[in-house]
Amino acid sequence: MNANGPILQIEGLEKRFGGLTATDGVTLDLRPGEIHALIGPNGAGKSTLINQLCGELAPDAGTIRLMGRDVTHLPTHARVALGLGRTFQVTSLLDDCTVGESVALAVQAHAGGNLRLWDRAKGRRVVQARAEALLAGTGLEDRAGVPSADLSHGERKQLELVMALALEPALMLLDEPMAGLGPVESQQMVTVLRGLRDQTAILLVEHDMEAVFALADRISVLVYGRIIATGSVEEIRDNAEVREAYLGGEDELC
Amino acid sequence: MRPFPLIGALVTLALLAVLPQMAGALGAPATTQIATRVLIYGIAAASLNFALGYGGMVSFGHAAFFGIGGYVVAILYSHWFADAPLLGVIPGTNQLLITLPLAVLVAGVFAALIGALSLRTGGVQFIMITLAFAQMLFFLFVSLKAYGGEDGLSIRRPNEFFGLNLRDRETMYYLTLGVAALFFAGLHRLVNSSFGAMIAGIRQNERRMEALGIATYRYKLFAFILSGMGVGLAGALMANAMRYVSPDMMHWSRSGELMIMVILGGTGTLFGPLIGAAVLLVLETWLAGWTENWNLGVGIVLLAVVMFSRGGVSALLRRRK
Amino acid sequence: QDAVKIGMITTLSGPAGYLGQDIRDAMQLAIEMGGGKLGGVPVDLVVEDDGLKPGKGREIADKFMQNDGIKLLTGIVFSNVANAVVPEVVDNGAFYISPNAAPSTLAGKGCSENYFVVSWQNDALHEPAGVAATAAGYKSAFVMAPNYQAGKDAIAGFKRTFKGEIVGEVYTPLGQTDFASGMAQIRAANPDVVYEFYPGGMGIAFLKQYSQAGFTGKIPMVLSEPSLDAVILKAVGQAAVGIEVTSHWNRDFDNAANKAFVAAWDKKYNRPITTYASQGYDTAMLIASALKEAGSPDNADAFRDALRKADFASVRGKFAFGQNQHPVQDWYLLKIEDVDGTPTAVTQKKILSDYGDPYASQCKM
Amino acid sequence: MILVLEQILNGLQYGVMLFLLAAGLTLIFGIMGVINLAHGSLYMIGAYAGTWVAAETGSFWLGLPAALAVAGLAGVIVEATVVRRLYTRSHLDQVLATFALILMANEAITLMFGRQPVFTPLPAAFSGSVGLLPGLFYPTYRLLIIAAGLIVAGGLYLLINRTRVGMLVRAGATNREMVRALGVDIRRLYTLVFGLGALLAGLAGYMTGPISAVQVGMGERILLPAFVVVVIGGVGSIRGAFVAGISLGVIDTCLRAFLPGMLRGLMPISQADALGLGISSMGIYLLMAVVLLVRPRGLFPVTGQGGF
Amino acid sequence: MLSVTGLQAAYGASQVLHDVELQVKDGEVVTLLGRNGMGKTTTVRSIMGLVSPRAGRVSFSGQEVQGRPPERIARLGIGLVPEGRQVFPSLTVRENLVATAANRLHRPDPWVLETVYELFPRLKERAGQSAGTLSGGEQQMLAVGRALMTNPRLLILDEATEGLAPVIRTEIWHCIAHLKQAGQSILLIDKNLAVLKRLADRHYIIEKGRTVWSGNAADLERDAARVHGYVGL
Ligand SMILES: Nc1ncnc2c1ncn2[C@@H]1O[C@H](COP(=O)(O)OP(=O)(O)OP(=O)(O)O)[C@@H](O)[C@H]1O
Ligand SMILES: Nc1ncnc2c1ncn2[C@@H]1O[C@H](COP(=O)(O)OP(=O)(O)OP(=O)(O)O)[C@@H](O)[C@H]1O
Ligand SMILES: [Mg+2]
Ligand SMILES: [Mg+2]
Repeated sequence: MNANGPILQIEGLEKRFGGLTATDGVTLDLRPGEIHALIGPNGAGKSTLINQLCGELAPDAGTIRLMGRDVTHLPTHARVALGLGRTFQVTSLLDDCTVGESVALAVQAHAGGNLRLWDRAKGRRVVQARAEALLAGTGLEDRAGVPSADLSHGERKQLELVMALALEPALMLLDEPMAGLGPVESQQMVTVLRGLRDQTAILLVEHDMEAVFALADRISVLVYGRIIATGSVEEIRDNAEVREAYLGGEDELC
Repeated sequence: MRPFPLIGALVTLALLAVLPQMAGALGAPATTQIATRVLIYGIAAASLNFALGYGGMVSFGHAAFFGIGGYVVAILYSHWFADAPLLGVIPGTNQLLITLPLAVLVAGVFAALIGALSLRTGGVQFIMITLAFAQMLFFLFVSLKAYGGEDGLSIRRPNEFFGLNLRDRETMYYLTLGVAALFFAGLHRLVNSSFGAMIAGIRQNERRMEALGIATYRYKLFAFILSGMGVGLAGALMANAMRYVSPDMMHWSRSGELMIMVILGGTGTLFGPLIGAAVLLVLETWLAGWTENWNLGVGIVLLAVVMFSRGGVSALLRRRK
Repeated sequence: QDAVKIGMITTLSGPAGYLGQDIRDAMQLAIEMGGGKLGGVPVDLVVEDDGLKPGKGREIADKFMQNDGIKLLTGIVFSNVANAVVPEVVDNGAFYISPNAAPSTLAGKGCSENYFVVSWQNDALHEPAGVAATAAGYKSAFVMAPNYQAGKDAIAGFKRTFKGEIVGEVYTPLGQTDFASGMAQIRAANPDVVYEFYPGGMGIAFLKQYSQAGFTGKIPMVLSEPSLDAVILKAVGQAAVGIEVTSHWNRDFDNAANKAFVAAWDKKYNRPITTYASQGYDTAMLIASALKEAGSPDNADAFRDALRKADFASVRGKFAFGQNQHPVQDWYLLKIEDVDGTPTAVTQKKILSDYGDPYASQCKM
Repeated sequence: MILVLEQILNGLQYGVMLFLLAAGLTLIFGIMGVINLAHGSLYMIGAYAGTWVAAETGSFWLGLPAALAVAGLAGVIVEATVVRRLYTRSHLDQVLATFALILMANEAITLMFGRQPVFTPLPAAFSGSVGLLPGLFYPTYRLLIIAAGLIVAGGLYLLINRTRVGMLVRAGATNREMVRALGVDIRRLYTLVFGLGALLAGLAGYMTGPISAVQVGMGERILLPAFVVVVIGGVGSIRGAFVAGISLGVIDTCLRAFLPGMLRGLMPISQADALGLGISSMGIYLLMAVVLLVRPRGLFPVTGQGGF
Repeated sequence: MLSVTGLQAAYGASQVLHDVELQVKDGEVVTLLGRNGMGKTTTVRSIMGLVSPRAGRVSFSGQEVQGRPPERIARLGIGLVPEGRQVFPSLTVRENLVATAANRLHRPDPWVLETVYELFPRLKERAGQSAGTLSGGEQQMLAVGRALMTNPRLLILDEATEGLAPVIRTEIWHCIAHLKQAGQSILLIDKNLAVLKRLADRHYIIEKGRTVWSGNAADLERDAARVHGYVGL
């Protein structure tokens, strides 16, 4: 693999649900370390695209390459092994586990040795230490003993991200990480994501434009399953088509 | 996962160790056999619980492995007794050290086959497809006239094990107790192992675990096989304790019974299933000796346990403390 | 004198519960008629339900023998329970006297000197039907049974003695009670006679559907006793008229013992009297004869010798044990006739005398 | 040819019976999220109640409303006293509780009616056979069962898919709390649905009375095939239960009737019989396994269903 | 119309609400602000009877409703758009809308299917699709439409604009402004303070389960520093 080659390459991806083309010939790439925002109206096919990238949905046509490897037909876990991490739009957590246990489990999943039948999972020092390190400094630090099911909406979002980060992914697919976060938490999240820039590339789906404009290196706009524009923050902000289809008036309520 | 209640387990073990003497002193020597049966069912139920409570795989077909474990012992015995090798090549045997591991192994093979197919489904469909495979095996054994069909197969002499007389009910009890102690220690390690942690995660949210890079199907299958092997072990012990096997061992209502024991005792707990087995068997024995409408009593007690406790008898016990 | 305890393991719950109930009630009746005694010895009948589970039966047997020190057991209805219980009982030196179940595994090489059967041997139960069908001159037969061991044994038994041609052989899944598909096959095969083995509720369903299909009175049936016992007959009613049944006992048998038994039963219980009940009663009478002689099963040798003699007045008339301690007895042909509006089994004639079973010769004692 | 037609009719009748039971199960099990093992007991209760009334009054037709009423009422009582508290509990708790109900129902029936099987008389008008085609005579009563089943199927389909009650029931299956927060008294609704399911079971139980025996334990025997139908059809789908019930009935009947004969053409008779027998007694399970392996969620999966 | 005083609530052993005070008058738009996990959603759930309050009073339309089952509270005229949408996944869009529709208060111009479709044309396009397969934003619209179809006196929106595209968000704000003009009382939970400031009549701030601040837009300006401390901005 070429060190500077794209980390993710999507070519001519298509997905149809009955008569509806949810993904319509999407071609897109992500460079290492880049934060690439994917925006678009509701129902444009963003989550559908993410689901195809991570292997939960099989595309009808097109190819997906991860670090140069064709992964179009690989199952989710195999893609994760290649360095893919994700969060879910509707949070998807381990409800009986505490925050600490959840993170430790994610760390362990990444660390391997998962088929050991005769050790003590809780006794794996390296795993526990890394889990603690991951939690340190996040808003969840003092919630480590709380069962995931008892978290508030915003906290669940944060936990999702921490679990994804535990995999040390080379590419992260984030589906609306800011949704449900308050202004303060949103700010924190922006800072966290910015800090990740060197470690991983990010495909960010988000409706919070403030965050998108603050973070994105490039933005692609998806409308009716099709990419109508890709460019820098300024280019997109000034794109008339995008404004009309997505951004609307500068101010939300005049 | 709570810490291993080591002291409690040791005390229980000590009590169990003197049970035959106490039973004799109290004039109820048959208690020893009931206890043997409780331990065997406890192993089976705890093993099912590994798939069901820890792994979230609600199998309604585990009696199949119970029956297979039993039939391995019985079939090997019958070939040894008749001095006619199985299929003309495999010699029969009555050595416990061979039959027990072999029963576990064969149960594992069947679990692998059934699991590999069944795990393609989930939820209620999984319950029903495991039931379906178990029923097919049930009908297979019902129609195997060579091995007694519906009427089953008697084992006039139990297996040999270091010159011990397993016909003797106390010897059989201690053997079972030993196996059970090892089994539960092993199970405890297993559920707290790295693999156990993965299985617990998969139970809670398979999609999430897949996104963490875990090939969940393989893990579930492996857990299902381990669980089937444990039940096979119990079946093999039962064949020796009862000196008899029949397709009844793999009837769907036996699967149901194992499940009831698990739920009654507490799903996802280490000793819950053992407690459940004890409660159910003792309750049945006690009520049946008391009234011929004992099923009514069993029904009422079971219903009361579900209605008034969450997490079965072991949850009730815990709350007491 | 202490009462001799008799342990009874039988099936009381589930669809087959009425079989165990009849056996138990008949034994209790016999004890009551003896004033709480059998053969002059006070007895205490302890009954437990095995729920048709072999494991449960074994558990009860253990409890009876070890906790209660019971030396004499009886009561089992089904072969699989018997297979699990009987070896354990006899290996412990206790006696087992069967009022019903008699699997072949325990009749031949697996026989035991402490194991007696009062009813019949499984195979011998069905052979008389074949004999009767042949004697009636039927040339072709259609046979049907549930798909399990007892069903296959029944068909095998019939086929062994039936000399005509089998034009159809159908096995249905155990427990199924819709026989429409079989009926269609019977219609297509158009046999001289139909033989089926469906005990209990299945039998009721079969005969009802047989009549609904329009076969009653057109295609005759020859059955063995379990497929048309008194309970089935009562439920099926007119639809059973004309059917022939082979049995070793019938309500109308003309001997003193039977008359006393029937009268006492009718007085006490408000329900039909089945062969199972007659077997239970005979079991009690056999025990009575042995107790009278030996006093208690504790005197094992004397008790066993007394049992072997079978010196009691059987409701069947004649009764004796063969080499393997299974009965050697006469078989009769009954016919269901409409007696004053009530379908009743009426004894026609004896078809087999001193009939034993094929396993006796394999039994070495 | 006639034989084939007759067997298909037989299959249809068996299938309709399965459907009547499966419909209630799938309503309760799929839509309300409750695994009700005691459904077979409601079937038995309906059969006993109807049979008793029919025997007392001598009229088959008076037994029918009695069967429906008693089974429905039993359903309502069971829901209000036991099942209602289990909606929020795990399926395993439901299994245990309804299993307990089976034990209790069986014993209660034994105490009330004794152990002897009882029998429902046929209505006089339906006791014979009719000629459908030259050479094809078919019991009228079985035709009645088929007709009753088809009518119930149609009615249920409309109820669930075309009415607001149906929508609410389905909505409540996935999110009870939200339905309540929108102002619907879902508890009463569920009690009614449970009662309806029970009533259908009672209908099935009473209808089988005249062709088979009414006895303790009759419920458990039919429970498994009914569950098989529910699962093959797709949990929660009335349409699925109908299609699966009918196809299972027909396929099962025809397999049993014709498979041994067909196999005899291919191999020695004894082998053919053994194989044919084996396959046909495993029949419904084999079918279910095959269907689930090809379509893991059944023939008509209900979308958005939470699963186990 | 709605008045909450001294409300306390807990999940099991952990108390989440300690002392919540809140009032919504007829025709008012009121917001509930606070950072993540402070108890906003729990407050709403307690009002609706989905969580039973430990102490305190909730009265609606002059009736005390605490401790009543949720359906009876809802029937008095509260329409809820819950956090996380919670549409009925196995029903179609149309069925979601009509299943619980009602006009219990006999409004002269009630919300009906057509008017909701007018408000969200996207829903009309998807009318026959099962709601579980809708995109996140479509589900959100559906949840709002569903609540409107019950024609409530008080509409409660818990993060109703979460996950919506800016254009749609704007639309929803317009819609809320429109509803407000029509005299609809609304209790709003949202993080978009800039809009709320202009839209709402009064604001409440919850901090760790207590109402710690309340006031109107002018108060908000005045106490900017304190408010900032509570909600961050
Ligand atoms: N399984 C499915 N069957 C039918 N249609 C589907 C399915 N999944 C998604 N869709 C449709 O595909 C379109 C794209 O959905 P998707 O969830 O990808 O949108 P999105 O861009 O993520 O929107 P949002 O920003 O609102 O989350 C939507 O119109 C949705 O209704
Ligand atoms: N079902 C539950 N069980 C236990 N604790 C819960 C539960 N739901 C919420 N909590 C806890 O109650 C507190 C308040 O939660 P709530 O959802 O009301 O907050 P919120 O203000 O709505 O937050 P957000 O803005 O993140 O939605 C949180 O600390 C949360 O962890
Ligand atoms: Mg989306
Ligand atoms: Mg909230």
